[in-house]
Amino acid sequence: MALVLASLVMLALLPAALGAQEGTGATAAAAAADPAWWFWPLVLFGMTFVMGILAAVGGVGGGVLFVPIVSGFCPFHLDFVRCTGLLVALCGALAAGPGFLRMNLASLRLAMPVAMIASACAIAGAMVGLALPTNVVQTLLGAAILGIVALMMRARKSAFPVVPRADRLSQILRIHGVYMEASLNQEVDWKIHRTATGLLLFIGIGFMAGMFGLGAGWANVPVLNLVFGAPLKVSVATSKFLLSITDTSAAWVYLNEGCVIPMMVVPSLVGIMLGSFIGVRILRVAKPSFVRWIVIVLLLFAGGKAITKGLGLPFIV
Amino acid sequence: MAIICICRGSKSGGRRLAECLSARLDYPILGREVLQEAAAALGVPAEMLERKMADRPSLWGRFSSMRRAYVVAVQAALAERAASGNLVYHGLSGGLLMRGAPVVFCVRLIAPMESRVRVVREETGMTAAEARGYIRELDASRSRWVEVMYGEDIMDPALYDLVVNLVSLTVEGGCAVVTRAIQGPEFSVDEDVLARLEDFRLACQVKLALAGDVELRALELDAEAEGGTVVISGEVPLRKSGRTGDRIVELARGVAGVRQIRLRVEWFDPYP
Amino acid sequence: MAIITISRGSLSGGRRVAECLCDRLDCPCLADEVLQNAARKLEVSEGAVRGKFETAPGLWSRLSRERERYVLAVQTALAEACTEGDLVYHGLAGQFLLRGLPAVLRVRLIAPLEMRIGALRAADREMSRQAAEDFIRNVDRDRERRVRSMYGLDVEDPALYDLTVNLRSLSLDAACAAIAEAAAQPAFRIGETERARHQAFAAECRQRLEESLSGD
Amino acid sequence: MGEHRTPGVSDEQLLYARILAVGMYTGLLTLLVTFGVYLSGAVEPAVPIEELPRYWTMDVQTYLEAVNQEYLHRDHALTGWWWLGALDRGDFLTWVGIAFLSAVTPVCFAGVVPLMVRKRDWIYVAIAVTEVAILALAASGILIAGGH
Repeated sequence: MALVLASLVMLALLPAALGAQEGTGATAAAAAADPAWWFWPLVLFGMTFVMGILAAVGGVGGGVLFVPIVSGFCPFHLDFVRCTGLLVALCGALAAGPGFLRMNLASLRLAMPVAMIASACAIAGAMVGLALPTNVVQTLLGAAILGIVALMMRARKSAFPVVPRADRLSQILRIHGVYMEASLNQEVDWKIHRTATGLLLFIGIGFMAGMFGLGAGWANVPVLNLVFGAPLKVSVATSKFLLSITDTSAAWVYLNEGCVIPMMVVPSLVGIMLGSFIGVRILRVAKPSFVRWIVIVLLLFAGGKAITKGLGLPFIV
Repeated sequence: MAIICICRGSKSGGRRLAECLSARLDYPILGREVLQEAAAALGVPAEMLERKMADRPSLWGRFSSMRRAYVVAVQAALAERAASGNLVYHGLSGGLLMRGAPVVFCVRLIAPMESRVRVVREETGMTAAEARGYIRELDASRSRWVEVMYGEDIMDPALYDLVVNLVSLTVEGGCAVVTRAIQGPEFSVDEDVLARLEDFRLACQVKLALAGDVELRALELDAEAEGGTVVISGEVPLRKSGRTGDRIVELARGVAGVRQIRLRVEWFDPYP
Repeated sequence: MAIITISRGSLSGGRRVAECLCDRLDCPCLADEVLQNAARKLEVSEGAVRGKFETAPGLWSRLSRERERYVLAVQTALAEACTEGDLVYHGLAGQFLLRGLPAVLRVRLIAPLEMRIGALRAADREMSRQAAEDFIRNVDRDRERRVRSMYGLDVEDPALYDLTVNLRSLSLDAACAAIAEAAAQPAFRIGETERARHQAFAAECRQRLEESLSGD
Repeated sequence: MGEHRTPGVSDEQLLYARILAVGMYTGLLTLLVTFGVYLSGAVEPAVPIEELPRYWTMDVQTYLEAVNQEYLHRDHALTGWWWLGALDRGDFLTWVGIAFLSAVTPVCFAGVVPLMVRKRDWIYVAIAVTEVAILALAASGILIAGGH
């Protein structure tokens, strides 16, 4: 069983690795050596399949992996990659949303004010991102990715943050909730504080999500958990739900700009969904901590690649 | 009274030391039988478990969750036997398996290569070079095992309470030294120590129950107990169904002796 | 009964264990006295001898024979002390100076870093935790380097000792009792043959020291 | 679905979840079906599949210009909702699924507004309406970024 899965992962990695190599070969060498039209979509499918697995096992949103890796190692233009990344993150969020909402893990009341701010800023971010020269966006993307890695490595989470008193704003908005906690065999009541600070932070988060086409789970969860003080479970689920709103607004901007190439979008979507389907099963046999390290190394690599590509410097691959 | 864990290179006289201590202190002795008990708890053949515990872990073995299940099972079997507060254990990595438990005394036995080679030659009739290679191989795979599973260096003296070198001392001498070392009040077993040992046993049983579940096996959940209250920690994917937490609690509740369960887990989002 | 050498990291409680052993076994307890004797032989100060042991050798002294002579002086002083019979030596490098000698119980005492930091801060209340940790790490590193360059060995290697005792869960008293038990083993009894060997060793050391001193 | 109700979950949240689930599944299905049509070649695409590698390396402006000049021959390059006019082409047909998925969220918000009005939860009505407006603004295509 373990061996089968391992070889499956290897098989999926193979085209990605091949693709990364041929990608630089193809761009560096003459266009005469161009592979057939189906080559890159297939590579994309393989890469996203692996990303789906990593996302599921390592708990890192597919969007965060998708944009830096695909833009770094495939010939696709960053404009299309960002849009595809947004759509990938959007679909993942849409798919998880109903379950989280029904289980009352994602909170609509918490998400709505946050989403209003984040989605407005995501639109602005998307517009700025499309107006800026590509190499600037690519460099900024690299810097953002490295920042995300730093955040992931020192992330400190709090299962049940202590919120002594709900603040005025959250009381006016009546943001509080309750969910069933099996371990305590009781319902956990939660409330939030520092609402204004948190909402301000979402201006930046929304902007970055729109600009780079990244999902923003890496930023949503810490802010919801550590600033607002929502329980970790609620933060994780609400963050996912939030993505479905933020990414929708940014996606429309990209859509209206015509950044959609279906031959990129659909293989990516199908790849990542199949990957996460397999990934959830792999979770039964592989350790998340190990995968977390793979993801961090991958992101460091992709971040470095994005910076060097943006600045026109040489890089290993 | 104490739980004496003997860690030794193969053919260094670990068994003789264990037998001497067991006779002198009148403690029960436990060796490889612990593997059989663990295998029975997991429902796998004992030979397979023995192999998994001894082999050098492969690349896949490093991130395979099954290996951890084996370790947890051995730990649980050992904790079960240690609950009374006196035991001489001379199996694999006792000190590391019993880490966190009270009144554990870890002894490492080292012997000069020549004497180990002599023992192997007497037992098997190998040539000196063969025997030397055999011992090196065994030592290397054991040390690799400890490194992979616990991130520790098996040679590091800081892991042990006492390292006995058999270059001048005899096994009987080592036995006398260990016997004397555990006479102090720090190894006396009172109500409190028994309660902590019981908690340790309980936590191991909970870990075993969780490690046996297909859904939870890979999550490497950790458990600690205090007075029957078990705290479970680890990283857990937040599924749409929301059932993972319930499943953990349900399994942990099924362990006899558990009074209360607290989940102190880090949830993460497994969806792309 | 035996000659016991105790090697320890700084602040590992070695002195107290040594004193406890001397009380229990009723034998002399040596450390600085050996250095003083050696200094007298060389006609230098005790600090100069200690300095040669406590700093890693510089390039010059690696080449010169000066350090060798200092080591020889300390070895001679210790060997002479051994001819008197049972003793506990908890000074520098005992396990190396008496290498190959029979009836010598070589003990290494170790303690967890936290415990040593606590001991240091208890002695010097002004010291911050970080400063204490840095100090201990520095001393350890120096010692490790020195032993490696002088003897080519790892000071932590348990194969160099008969017993390595960790004070993380053993009390000082228990450690002392266990070491005394080991010293009582027949392998460490000083009989006639052992005494003769000790005397021969001392004589040999003395002779080499004299050669070295007159060599200049 | 409704057989077991989690405690504390509000009506509007349940309604939102229900609309979301239906929308998401329909959207995904539409996307896959239209993509299948595109791949099968049943509907002639605007850009021949074999030619795609030439285009996806361009930035979006250049790409749209090129596609317009070489295949579509319209007055303007295709931005905003103008792709609706090119639904007879296989590749643009696929946009229907993508647009559907992107439209699920505003529909969900619009769907829960009446429930909130009934509860007189005016602040959240305002937020929901604003959210729909923001998303509609984004979708309208009024906001089009300047050129590179």
